[in-house]
Amino acid sequence: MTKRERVTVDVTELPTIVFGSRGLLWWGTWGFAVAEGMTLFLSIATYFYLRRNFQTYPPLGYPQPDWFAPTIGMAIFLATCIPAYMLKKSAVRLDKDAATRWLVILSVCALVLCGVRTIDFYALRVLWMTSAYGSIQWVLLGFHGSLLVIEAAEVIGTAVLFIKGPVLPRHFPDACDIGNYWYFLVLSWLPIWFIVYIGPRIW
Amino acid sequence: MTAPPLVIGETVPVDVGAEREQMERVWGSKRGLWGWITTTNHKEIGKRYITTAFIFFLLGGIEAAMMRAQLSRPENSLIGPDKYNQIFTMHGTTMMFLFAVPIMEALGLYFVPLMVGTRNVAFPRLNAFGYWLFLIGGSFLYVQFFLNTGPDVGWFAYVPLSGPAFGPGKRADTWAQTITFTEIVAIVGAIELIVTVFKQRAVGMSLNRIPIFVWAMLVTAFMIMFAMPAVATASMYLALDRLVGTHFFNPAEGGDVLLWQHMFWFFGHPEVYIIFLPATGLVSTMLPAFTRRPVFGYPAMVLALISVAFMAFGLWVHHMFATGIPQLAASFFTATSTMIAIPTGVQIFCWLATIWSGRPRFATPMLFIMGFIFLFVIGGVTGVMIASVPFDLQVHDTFFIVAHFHYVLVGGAVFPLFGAFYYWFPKVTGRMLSERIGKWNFWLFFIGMNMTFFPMHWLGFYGMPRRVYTYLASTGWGPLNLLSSIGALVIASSVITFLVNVVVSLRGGAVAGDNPWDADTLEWATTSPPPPYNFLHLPVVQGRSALWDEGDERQVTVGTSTERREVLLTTPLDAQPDSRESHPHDSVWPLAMALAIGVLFITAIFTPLALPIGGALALIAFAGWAWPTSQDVESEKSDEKISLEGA
Amino acid sequence: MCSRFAEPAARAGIVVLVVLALAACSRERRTFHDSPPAASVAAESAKAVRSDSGVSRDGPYGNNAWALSQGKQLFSAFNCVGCHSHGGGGMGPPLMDSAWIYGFEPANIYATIANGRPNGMPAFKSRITPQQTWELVAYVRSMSGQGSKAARTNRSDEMEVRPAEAQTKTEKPVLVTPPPTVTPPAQEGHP
Amino acid sequence: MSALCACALSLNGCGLDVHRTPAGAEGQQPHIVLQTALPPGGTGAQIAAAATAPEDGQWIRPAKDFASSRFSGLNEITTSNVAQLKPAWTFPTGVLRGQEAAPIVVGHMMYVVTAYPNLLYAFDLSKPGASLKWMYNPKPATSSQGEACCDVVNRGASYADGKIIYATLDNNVVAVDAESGKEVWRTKVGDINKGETMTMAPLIVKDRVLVGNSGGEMGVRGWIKGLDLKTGAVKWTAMHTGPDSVVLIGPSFKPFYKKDQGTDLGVKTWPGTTWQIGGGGMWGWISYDPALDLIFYGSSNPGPWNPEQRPGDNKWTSTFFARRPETGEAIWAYQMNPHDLHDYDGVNESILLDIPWHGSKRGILVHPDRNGYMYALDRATGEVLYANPYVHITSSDSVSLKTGELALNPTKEPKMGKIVRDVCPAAPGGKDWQPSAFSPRTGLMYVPHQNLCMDEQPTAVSYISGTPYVGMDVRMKPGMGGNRGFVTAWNPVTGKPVWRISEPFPVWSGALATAGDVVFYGTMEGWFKAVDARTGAPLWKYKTTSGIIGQPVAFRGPDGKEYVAVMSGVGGWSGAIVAGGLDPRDSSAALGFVGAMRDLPRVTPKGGTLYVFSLR
Repeated sequence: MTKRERVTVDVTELPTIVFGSRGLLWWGTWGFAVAEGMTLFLSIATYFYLRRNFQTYPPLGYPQPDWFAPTIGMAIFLATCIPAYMLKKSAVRLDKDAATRWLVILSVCALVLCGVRTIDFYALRVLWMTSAYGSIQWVLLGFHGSLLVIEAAEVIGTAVLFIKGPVLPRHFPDACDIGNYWYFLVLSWLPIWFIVYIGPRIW
Repeated sequence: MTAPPLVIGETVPVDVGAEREQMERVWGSKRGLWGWITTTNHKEIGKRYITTAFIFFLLGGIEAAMMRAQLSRPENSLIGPDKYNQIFTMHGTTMMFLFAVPIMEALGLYFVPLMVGTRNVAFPRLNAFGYWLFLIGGSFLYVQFFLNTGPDVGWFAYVPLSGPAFGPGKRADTWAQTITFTEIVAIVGAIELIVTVFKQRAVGMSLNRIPIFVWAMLVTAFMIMFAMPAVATASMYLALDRLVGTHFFNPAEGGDVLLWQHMFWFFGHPEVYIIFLPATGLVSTMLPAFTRRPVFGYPAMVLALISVAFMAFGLWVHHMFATGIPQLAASFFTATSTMIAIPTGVQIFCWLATIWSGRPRFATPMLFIMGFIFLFVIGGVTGVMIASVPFDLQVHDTFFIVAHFHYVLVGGAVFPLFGAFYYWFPKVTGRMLSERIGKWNFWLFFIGMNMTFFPMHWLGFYGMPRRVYTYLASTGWGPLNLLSSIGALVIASSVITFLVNVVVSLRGGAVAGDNPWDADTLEWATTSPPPPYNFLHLPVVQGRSALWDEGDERQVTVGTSTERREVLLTTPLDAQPDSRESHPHDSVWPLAMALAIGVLFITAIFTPLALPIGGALALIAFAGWAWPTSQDVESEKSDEKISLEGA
Repeated sequence: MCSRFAEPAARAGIVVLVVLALAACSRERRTFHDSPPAASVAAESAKAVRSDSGVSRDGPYGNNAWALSQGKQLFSAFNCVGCHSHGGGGMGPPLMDSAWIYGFEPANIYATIANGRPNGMPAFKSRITPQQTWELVAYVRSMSGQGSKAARTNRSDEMEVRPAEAQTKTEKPVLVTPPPTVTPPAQEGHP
Repeated sequence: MSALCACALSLNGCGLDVHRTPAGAEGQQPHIVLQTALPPGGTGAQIAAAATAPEDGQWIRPAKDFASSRFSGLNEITTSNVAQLKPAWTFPTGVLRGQEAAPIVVGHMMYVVTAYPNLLYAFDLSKPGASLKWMYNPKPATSSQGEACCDVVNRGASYADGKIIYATLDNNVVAVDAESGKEVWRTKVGDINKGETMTMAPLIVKDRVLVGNSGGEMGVRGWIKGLDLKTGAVKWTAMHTGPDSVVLIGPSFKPFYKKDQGTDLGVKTWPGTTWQIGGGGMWGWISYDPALDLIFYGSSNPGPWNPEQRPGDNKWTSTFFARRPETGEAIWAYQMNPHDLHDYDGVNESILLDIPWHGSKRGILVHPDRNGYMYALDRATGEVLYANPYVHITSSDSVSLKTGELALNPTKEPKMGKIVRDVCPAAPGGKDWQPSAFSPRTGLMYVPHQNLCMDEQPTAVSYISGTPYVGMDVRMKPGMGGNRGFVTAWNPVTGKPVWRISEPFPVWSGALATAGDVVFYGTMEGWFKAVDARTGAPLWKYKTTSGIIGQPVAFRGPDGKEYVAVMSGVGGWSGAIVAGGLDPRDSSAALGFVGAMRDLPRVTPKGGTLYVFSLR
């Protein structure tokens, strides 16, 4: 520690709350989304890999999955992008009341979607231990379902924090990133919904 | 007491004691056990990580020694077949999942923040959580091993051997859950590294200026993000097959055993490079210090790293040549397997050029680098040989393969790692390792290594299969095996020499000072060992060799808070200052979360109740982790830039 | 720093480890050596009685995963499957259910396999070694959920014809009388 | 949403394998599909003239006559009055296993053989309530129960020469004096320690008692024997595998098709000595044409089921034979299922008919085979006139009339390490043992049969004497349409079905046609049904105490009235789940039949009661 130091940069005036890719959490969120997305991608790859082992899909003796309720669920899922978008907007405005409101709405949506997911499982009309067809159907649903449940816990927890707890400035970028992650959740559901419920009718 | 604010252009006064004290207060951890379990300091955790991984290296080494003891003569009855199965599986699993990948990430988590000139990794609590989970996962494997429930299905756990029908009991479950632990650990580590490298670099350290080790860790982290999910998914399928009766690997019900091999090697081959790339990064970063010149061909090196990373995902099938894949696919994967020698060769020639054009100084780290180049080239050449299908079919599952990948992994990763131990030991502990013992260490290792593994090439040609616990005298494999076992003894003595060196040097080694090797990277710009906040004033970087390019004066930044933990965020490409972000305090919740997840994974082997119980525990830990403490509220108040009603 | 609580903690830890080790031992032990067939059934059964009173009431291998998997292979290799199917029965009675005709204790089942039974069960003692017989006993009992669940498998690498052993309900064994020899009943005429 | 809820409920309600079990069998009503119109005068087919029996009100052999028509000339019970049919008397036999036997009526006596222990009851029909006159117990070895593949059934006795003759499970052929119930002779013809059992009903032709063995699942070697009616001595034995000398193939053997020609095919078409344990028993029905002096029957499946362990044609299993009853000499043979892949035994009945064929009269036999084709063969030569599917078939594509060869579907061939799915018909075939009836009044055959498919997986199996030799895991399931049984009215002239009744369960009972244009059959739920012989319209049904898998017969009582008798008592292969108390969770149980019959225990208990019906 002998070297002379000269100050050439002063960062005092830099903001301490930033949104989007300027903040750390945005990167972390998408980091996890990429890893989880890779897992989903590989599960989907597994689906098509195993598909080759069956002459017909679903295999003979298995009923088609019900598509009606899951498709409605998918529509609800898409619709929840609106509260997620509104949450992001209000968080960027640092509007605590609005953010709280949208967090509560998103919490309700998350709970509803958890319920919808239960129906989705019934709509498969197959159990995981009957054949590889059932196994991959359940895993695709279950894997995305576990992401949904974890995210639901996060949304609800954040909502509780916004209602009850000490809300700190850094919670606004957090809330914003919840919205980002929600987009990932919805986006990743689309291919899964398609190959699980619509796919067996096509291939 | 805060120091008077510095302004641009001012020279920092020599007496910064008060400022140091203040920073120590803000960034330091509590003393005692509580401080130890709650700390989120990347160096504390990195040290632990390295030590824990090294202990696993020793355990794996003991297992290797046991195998060599058993194989030292024909029809030896030292270890029975059942135990032998567990031991070779434990050896492979330990070395790959509990030593090689973690220790590389651990080095990254320790040194990357220092090398890029920041105060901590991006998500310090996640970092602590990662370590605890690693410790729990590794301990779980060994507790199970001592309970006779160690995995016995090989480190790549091929189905159907590892499946529910032929892998009775809980042994393969132990393997599958260990994998689940380690892949989570690896992925969180990778995310921390990526974000740290992209967002927390020192001002002026644009992407084309970061040390090659940091490049290597960045590339590795990306590889982890794409490779680890494959083994995670596969081990999840395996666990589901074993625990709830899914049919992923049951051909009778539409499953497929090759699915396992594809998914495992889609991870498994990149895994080799996940271990090897950081090692090359270590070499490229150490080399300038011992050749007195910047590494030759920086852009070529970086491009080689990146192209290896891409190609690593395109050659997994060469592990599966014996499965009867279509000829066209075999040809393709032969081509890619041969092709990856090109970027690897580029790196080797860059190193040679660096040494050739520099003024080499053969200190112990340099010896290990030279050893690395020699051994890795041998391993690389045999690698190109087995990339060819007919040759591979001949030596598949023989000791030739064992020889090949030990040359690659021991030569390619362990040698640089030992060099790195000698090189960075002074930075971490403040004391130099003994050079005299170090030379013993190196030569014993080098000789032992060749003695152990070179004969295995011949054993492979003679047809000795892997994973047999004994062989008949009439095979004639006895003498070479004995030679190999003696070599293992030499390696063991080398590792003991290293341990002696560590113990001796920790007590009475030469005091290192900030920069004993006169090296060029930023970690040498701070004290040895570094303070909890790493740098009193965050450095500003002028060139690729930060310390060599700065001249007499070091340029620094001011303006990050001294009242609370705060890191400076810069732009991802050019590293221009962008924002200041508050940094979390120490917390016990990462440990609690790791315990909850540990309970979840371990009990999942025995009962589906694990899900609700572990889930509830994890939820509690999650709430504790995220809920702001009074300390958080306090430190946030010191930030006057923003208020809730603001905007 | 922590010597005050280290000792009781260590002691508790040792107890836990010992318990775990015992559980894991009986589940994971693997016995490869074997003695030839036709050892005395009485002596072997006596061993079971000993093990009943001593180590485990599930017989020597009732909690042993390896033995169960071996037993399962033997169950096919010795054509048990032909009569008893995969536990559901056929020519022979089902083995997944709670009903036992000739006794459900390990020693009873050993005797059944070794000596045969009058209603069609052949004697296997000249073909199957005592250890293999015990492995079969363990597997047969596991079919109705007897013995350690942790030692049983969750599926086979075969066509899924029934819930796997680990997913089978644990039945409470009951003794039933063998099918009675028929005596002609009195005629019930309808006018 | 309601569909969703229903789905959820069904998933909750049925547990593990809900998707493989047909829904609500009990609620499903049989329905009739009229396929082609029946000419008012009938199809023109007639019972082979020489093989008919004059209607004397008796029923002295299970199939009524040598042509196996199961046609009763009694016409008191008609389509218009059958609805008044009531039980006249019943008799619980005390044996609660599958009752497949036909009651035998000789004069004023009725004789009934039960399942193991093969009791023989004799009733005096002239006494009020048909009192039990005597009971004969052959005391078969108890261990024989463990050797019978598919329940311990017995298919009945035959009467000749003052004796009631039948086979016991432990391979004894017994002759009992019809008056006194005393054993006249007893001949042991097989060995249970080799897995042999006997379940078939003997056919008595002239002074020969023709019997065969069961045990295709136990690695037996199949045979048919001719015993002396007077003494029980074995006069000839024809093996179904082995060299020509023991198959009784001699110079007069003239198979119609090239594929069945050659010497010692019973050895050459097997690997090594596996023909010695190659199955090919004979446990079904024999017909006899006095005009040609030929008996006709089929041999059973080769063993083991796993076809990879016996490459080759596996002659003479699953083969139709014509032999001389006196000497056993083979006259012609036609192998329906060379290298049988799916347990397609050839033992089903053949009905001897004379039909108009391309403008002239042709003497044929009609044989509904397990493989799903209805074969019409020329009785004299063995030429296939047609072979048309009577159920949904996926295991093969067609039968060549030119070469007689069965064109197999290669995707349904069992291979080790593979599972073959959706093989139709399943192992019990399009039709199993349950015999059809023929009415000369309509010219139609009434075929009770099943509609099942299966998944199968071969496994390596080694031969252990006296234990099963199967090597196949099987899981059966309902076939196309979801119902598991049919009664099909078949036009033997055109080779087409006329009408078809769907039943939820396999129709495992025999059929009976009467001159009152009523067809009787029983169902596994326990209904005894009468339908219109021309249209299949349901006329009457009666619920017995257990599922019916027996053979209904009609006779004239000493009081001159027409009676219809049938045994009720579920069992057999299809009913083994109830008779053997098998576990419905294992769909491979009973060689895979349990997979398709899980709901049967909810529908019927065990039973063993003789029912006799009459108008009153």
